[in-house]
Amino acid sequence: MDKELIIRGVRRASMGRFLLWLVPWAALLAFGVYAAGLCLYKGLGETNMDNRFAFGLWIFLDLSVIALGAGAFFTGFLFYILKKKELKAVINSAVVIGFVCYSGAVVVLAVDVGQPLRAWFTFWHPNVHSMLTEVTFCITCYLGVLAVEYVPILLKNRKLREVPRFLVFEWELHRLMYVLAAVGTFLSFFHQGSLGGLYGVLQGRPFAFREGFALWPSTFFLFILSAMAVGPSFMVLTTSLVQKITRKALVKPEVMQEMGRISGILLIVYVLAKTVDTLVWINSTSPSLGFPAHRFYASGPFGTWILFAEIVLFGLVPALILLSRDRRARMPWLISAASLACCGIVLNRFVMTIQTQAVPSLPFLPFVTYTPNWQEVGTFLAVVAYGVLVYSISFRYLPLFPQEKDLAR
Amino acid sequence: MAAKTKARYGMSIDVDRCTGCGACMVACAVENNIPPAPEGATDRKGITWIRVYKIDNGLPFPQNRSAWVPVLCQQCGEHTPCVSVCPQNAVEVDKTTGVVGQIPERCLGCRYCMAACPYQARYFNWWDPVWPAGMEKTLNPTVSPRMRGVVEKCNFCHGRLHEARAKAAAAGRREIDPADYVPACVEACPAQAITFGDLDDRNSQVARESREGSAFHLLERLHTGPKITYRSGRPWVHDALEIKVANNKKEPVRG
Amino acid sequence: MIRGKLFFAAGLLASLSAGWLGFPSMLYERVPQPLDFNHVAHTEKASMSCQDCHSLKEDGTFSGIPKVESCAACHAEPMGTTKAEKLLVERYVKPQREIPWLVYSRQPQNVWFSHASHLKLAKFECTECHGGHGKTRHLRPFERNRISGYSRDIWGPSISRIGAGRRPGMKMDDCIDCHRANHREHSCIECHK
Amino acid sequence: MLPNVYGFQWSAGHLIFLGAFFVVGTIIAITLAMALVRSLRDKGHKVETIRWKSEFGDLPERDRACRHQFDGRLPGRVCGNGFDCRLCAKHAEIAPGTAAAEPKERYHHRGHTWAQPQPDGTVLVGLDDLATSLTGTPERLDLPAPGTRVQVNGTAWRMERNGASARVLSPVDGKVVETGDSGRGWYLKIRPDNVDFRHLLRGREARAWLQREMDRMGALLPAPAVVGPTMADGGELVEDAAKAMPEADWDAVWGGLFLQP
Amino acid sequence: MKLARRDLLKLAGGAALGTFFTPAPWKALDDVSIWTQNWSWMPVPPRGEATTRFTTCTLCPAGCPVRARCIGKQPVSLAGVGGGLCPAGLAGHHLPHYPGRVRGASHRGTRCTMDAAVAAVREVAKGGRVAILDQRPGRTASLVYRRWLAGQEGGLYLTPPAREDATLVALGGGLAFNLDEARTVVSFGAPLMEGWGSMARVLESRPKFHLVQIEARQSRTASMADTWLPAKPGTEAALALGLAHLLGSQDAGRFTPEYVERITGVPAAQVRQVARRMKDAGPAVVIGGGDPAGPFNREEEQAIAGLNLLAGAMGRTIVPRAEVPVPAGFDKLAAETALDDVPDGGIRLLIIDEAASGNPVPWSYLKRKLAPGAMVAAAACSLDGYASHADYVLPAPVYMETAQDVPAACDSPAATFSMAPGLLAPPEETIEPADFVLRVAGEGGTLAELLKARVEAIHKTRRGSVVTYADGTATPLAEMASADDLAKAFKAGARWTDAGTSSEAPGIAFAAVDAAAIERRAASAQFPLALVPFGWRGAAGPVSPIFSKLYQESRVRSSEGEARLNPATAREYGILDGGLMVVETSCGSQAMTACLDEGVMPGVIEAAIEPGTGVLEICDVEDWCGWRTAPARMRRA
Repeated sequence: MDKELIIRGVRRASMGRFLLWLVPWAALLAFGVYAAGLCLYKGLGETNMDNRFAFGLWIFLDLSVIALGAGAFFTGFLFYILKKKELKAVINSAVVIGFVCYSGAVVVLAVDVGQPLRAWFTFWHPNVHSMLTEVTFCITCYLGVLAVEYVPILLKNRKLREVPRFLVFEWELHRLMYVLAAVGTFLSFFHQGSLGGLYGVLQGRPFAFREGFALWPSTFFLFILSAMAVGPSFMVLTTSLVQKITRKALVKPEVMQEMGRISGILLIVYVLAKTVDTLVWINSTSPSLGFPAHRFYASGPFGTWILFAEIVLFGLVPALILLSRDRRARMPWLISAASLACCGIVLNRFVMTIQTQAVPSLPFLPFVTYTPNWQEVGTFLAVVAYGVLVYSISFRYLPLFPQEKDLAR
Repeated sequence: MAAKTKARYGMSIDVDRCTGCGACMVACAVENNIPPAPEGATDRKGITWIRVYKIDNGLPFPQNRSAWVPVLCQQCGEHTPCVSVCPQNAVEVDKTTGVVGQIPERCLGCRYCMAACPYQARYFNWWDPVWPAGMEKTLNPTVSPRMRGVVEKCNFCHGRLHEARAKAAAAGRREIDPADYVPACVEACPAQAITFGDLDDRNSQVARESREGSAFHLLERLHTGPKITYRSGRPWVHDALEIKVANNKKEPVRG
Repeated sequence: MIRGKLFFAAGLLASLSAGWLGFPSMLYERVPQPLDFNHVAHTEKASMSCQDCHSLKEDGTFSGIPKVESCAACHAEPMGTTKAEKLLVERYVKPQREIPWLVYSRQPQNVWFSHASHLKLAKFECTECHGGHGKTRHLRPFERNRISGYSRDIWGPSISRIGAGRRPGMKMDDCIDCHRANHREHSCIECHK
Repeated sequence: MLPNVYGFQWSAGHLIFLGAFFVVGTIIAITLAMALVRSLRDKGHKVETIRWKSEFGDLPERDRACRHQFDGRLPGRVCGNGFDCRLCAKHAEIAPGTAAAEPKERYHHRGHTWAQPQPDGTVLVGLDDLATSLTGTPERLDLPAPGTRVQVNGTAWRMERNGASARVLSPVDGKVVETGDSGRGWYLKIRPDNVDFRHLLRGREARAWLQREMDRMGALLPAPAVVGPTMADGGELVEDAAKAMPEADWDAVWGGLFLQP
Repeated sequence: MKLARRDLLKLAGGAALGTFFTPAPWKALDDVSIWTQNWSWMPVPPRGEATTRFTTCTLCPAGCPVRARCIGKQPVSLAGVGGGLCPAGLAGHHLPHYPGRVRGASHRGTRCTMDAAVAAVREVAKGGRVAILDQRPGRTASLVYRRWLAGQEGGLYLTPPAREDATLVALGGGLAFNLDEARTVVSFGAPLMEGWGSMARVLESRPKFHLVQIEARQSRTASMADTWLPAKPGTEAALALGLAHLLGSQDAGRFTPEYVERITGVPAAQVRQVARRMKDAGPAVVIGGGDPAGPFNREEEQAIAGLNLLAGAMGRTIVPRAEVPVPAGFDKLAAETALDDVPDGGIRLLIIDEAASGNPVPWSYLKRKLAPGAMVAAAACSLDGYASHADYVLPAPVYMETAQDVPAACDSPAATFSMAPGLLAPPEETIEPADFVLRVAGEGGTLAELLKARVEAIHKTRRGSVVTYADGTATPLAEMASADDLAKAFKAGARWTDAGTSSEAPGIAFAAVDAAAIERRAASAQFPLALVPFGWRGAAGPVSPIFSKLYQESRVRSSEGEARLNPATAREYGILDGGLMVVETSCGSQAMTACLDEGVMPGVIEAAIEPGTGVLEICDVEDWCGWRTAPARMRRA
């Protein structure tokens, strides 16, 4: 029934099956919206956050999601600026994923703050010394950029491109896309960084505090690096996932491997930097603030194993796999390496957000734990559902994978 | 303007005198219109601008001894963790008093400052403030109640400073009479464990006490420059309130 | 093509007029004062001074609007024939009910405004903020912002806050302008409570 | 945010930070505006060119094969000029000189139309046998009114059948003088602006290409490939393949046939 | 012309563009965020003229002077005069709005008129065996009760156990502590640092004396004492006898330090040290009682009080104190009766004046004293206390609403008198407990009139001086022209202090201590697990909701249902920190949450008491007199 909306020559599930796929996600979305509504209507007392855990699940997920969404800007950067033409195969998909991640993150932030109606104060009366200001400005701008980048993909829809004006606009916009790609790279560079800075500047939290260059603590650069390293891995992951679900070849394996390679190179650099940073922190930064580093790993489930997992298991191991040609040539290896890398960055963001608050800062305070309640989880699931919906619909009606047709034959 | 209109207010708390009765907490709540806790609230979701913690020397019975430590906003002076992080300037250090002010009307409720504060002295309004029917009649008009979804904290009973200034102004003076400005917790403490005053005035009692040998700051090594000083003659109290750093070549740990 | 332009222009015009003319009148509801008070009558006929009703106490508080008993001092029984006075005596003086005046210049709950410091230290004239209110014969209706509940005087008469004199209203920005000009701007908590 | 707003300071921090913000904002705005203006400035005549450019770009690589792949002179070469060999330097050096159009000869466009110069200087445009067989008699056919201008690779006319619709690409630039239909074997009579037909295929080259095209189409059709033995070996094409197998995905077939992704 | 879709789009586009060039969106945005700053559902503090008024706190025997900052008539914050206040006092102005407040007289839960209540009580009173439990003895209201009871056959005037002046009562009454003179203070569980006597006075003289705290719990007082002797719960008296022995008493022959150590667990050396200090670093004073959690029994009180004689406290740290003058017509007063002396089932009518901060008595204990079908009438402001068991509940005015007089605290060497003028009007339906009794007695008159009379009586004496709260100026009473001036002064906030105390030691013939009884009890107190309740002054009465800061939001005070255990004990019973557990005694069981604390004596379960507490009820074990300690069992739930 929606045939004339679907690109010529690609196979798509019947409308019925497609709807069947959407329904559960839509239901999840509805549930999450209700949960979020509760928090907005009754206040954040509805959540399990408290004065010790001022930041909870939401901030952690925002950080993770934005880090994973970095695939969008980085792929754009490689494609438009460094002219890596083979990435044309995934650029559209990357943009959609980026858009989903960022818009989702922004929505959750709106629920997370106590007074969303005053959100614009940050723009009107900004404190330019705050990392959070930097984050807010950059993310909002970049979300705008992503939206603009999304437009041409939208206009490539078979029906829409029939409209001459759209066709021309898409064409003209697309010709200028490298400008947006450049801007997006600039913005992402800063907000990925300032997300790291967010915690790195907290002198009152020696667990997170890091020395750095100028106004930026080392975490600023580590976050950028890790985001760029994992972005392509996440693209590999999502692409192969879509391929699994749709049972179609969408992207040439070479492209996947190329992304894996890029991921690997950056990852190894990151691991090295992270190791150096950790050593400096343990031996100088933390003790000089009066906190022997071992104190942080003494209490609760957060032992030194976290450090190992972060640096070796989820850092070094995937990096090495991705760097060896014949390993990454095999899909299972490539994918498991990519997923390891993604886990790594998620764990890193978890340590930064949750563990930082779990370890007591005053010597007589106890170690406390926190578990999100259904309102928080629900709100998060809503974002996931929203993402799946947007992506599914885009995948059905928009040319996300130009190589699909070639591979279909 | 006259020199005396500028001050650096601070407190000195004698841990040995504190009986842990909680008068300061109640007085603070009454003075600053802090609502009673709703049903679900715990000691992690409550609002207590000043909070008395129980510490002990960790020895087994009968050697065990406990003490009580009132912790409030330390009004950091040098590096103020919460000020630099607030995205919309809702937190700032008042140049004329050194008080770290939190403006609920400007606050967005992002809670970044709470993550930044090492003293756990900032509190978020997780719920709408609700008083039992009729009790809003007893609210203090010199302090405006905070709405849900914003962060708040001790500001040395700034409402009282306002009143003191108004009183001075009515007499045509800019400098206030120190006796007119005493925070509620200081006034309420039956044990007189808390002294308050201008640290810049070297002869003031608080300045003298802050210079005593037994005086120390919480988490001194963070270099936040707190204006709250703690005093105790009991060595174990120092041990319980300070983190001893092993194997570091930095300056020796002292309170 | 031209037809399209016409429609566009029409939309533009409509929204512009709605925003500049319709919106302001919709935003404020006009509430009549409980009584039509005549300042002139009191200052001239009764030859009272402002301080008789609005005075500064030495603890720094400002009396603001007098209680009904001070009205009762003279108006225990109607002295004149005006409807307003009759109303005053019957509705408020006799039953000793306070008059629910709607104060044009009332600052919101979260603002600390000290008349003392502005009168005694800054040497303000009342008229600086209250204009010729003391010279009025009638009370204009109180205009309440339907969204924020504020008096219109806080924002100022002109919706754009442009061209209404040095300080168009009594908004924070207006306070700040003056405080800045006189180097008395130190911090938010200095005026926020 | 702005100098007149409370909280703003003339400090390096503010200026740098807000400066950067406003610059970024402006760049985004300008980019959008430029794209919009450009697209508005164009009053429709560029549409055909742009459409072809963008669609050509979206064609699968194998469909963009250079003509010289077929005669084996440039194996594996992909066309970068939207099949307009007149602009192609490579083509100029391989097949130099202008091939002046010879009357009665059929010049084949990659979009399966042919152009046949007439003595009177006009050109007949029709569908080649493969296309004819795969389209049969269209259910709907809207031909441009005489006087309409058409351009190479631009839309010549539209056809619909079995829910499949297609824009047939014009092989030549010129003005329509007369319209025909499937019955008369040709669809348009065009007075061409020029007789430079270098971008069209003819003779052996055309046959090689057509041969290849049949396999290509065959792949899009359900087996057994009903397009029988080709003209080359004196075979016959099915009269109306569309009627023969309604189950085929005609939309895709036509898309492949008329180079529309 | 007909509208095409594109036309509408154009129109909308134009409108959208235009809107940005009007103030509407921006002003609306601004106003909306202003709206979030003064939501309609935000409580608005009162506006009005700020005034300062004075009163005297009636929430505990300390009777602290209070400065109330008022808006109009409404107090909005309270502060001490020249000193601090306790949490209860600081939030006293919340009590009128106490959520659980009793509204209107009721009979077994159904509303009834005051007259009906009066009539019903009067009817029963005719039958005699009438008792009044006066939670705050020494007030003018108390005189009213005692006068009426004196006239009833078998009239009993009951006062709460665990009184702060229990030691003084045991010594014969008419006495007061004088801590200012003391250099050594030996306290048997008296909460000196947490609310005993007048906090201000105690803290003032604290630097001058060495504090020895004898208590099983590491109470706040214990942890702030110079010496803490954690005697096993229930063996305190044995320790007292041990000290007596060392101070050369005949009654305590067998109580050598070593023997005491065996019973109490306190090292003999420490006992000797304390005894030496009492001898050498005098003058010393020994204080027992005042622990809100429960009283010592008679033998224990005797033993503790007796120590004072041995330590030579009489006349130095324990001084005679004159009574505040009493108006005419109060010559015949019922004597105080201790609850233990009341035979079980001996009361037919019990009227309870639930004055604030009277220490709680387990209801089961009171019940035992009631005859079958006896009537209970409670004058209370909430149902948290005894009122929940009463047949008739009489809504009483609370602090701030009622004009009361405040007797001197037990540590005030001189007699004092001050008033708590009602800063707020009491609600219509309330009645002064004293006025209720007056109506039952049919004697006419009101408490207010009697207070006036008492002020006149004081004025007649021409003794002592009056100090105003406002500016602390002292005026000799002799200089006060009329009783009205004095009354005015009291209304405005003032305290009359009697002239200097007579220092000659009262000739007290002290009853011999029943050492055998104490030994018996101490011996039987050697049970494996002891349940030890503890509480704060006023823990029995209603408190301001703002106390959530102490109980709920900081847990600086452990709240009802929390059992504090030594980790070792907990381990023994497999109980985890924060885990659920059940405590059982021979008269009931209660579920509690465990809270491990190294400061708790092994084998001891410390449980906090609160209004309507259930803990006390299971602490009252019949075969174990007193409820400060109860043999208990516990298990994990």
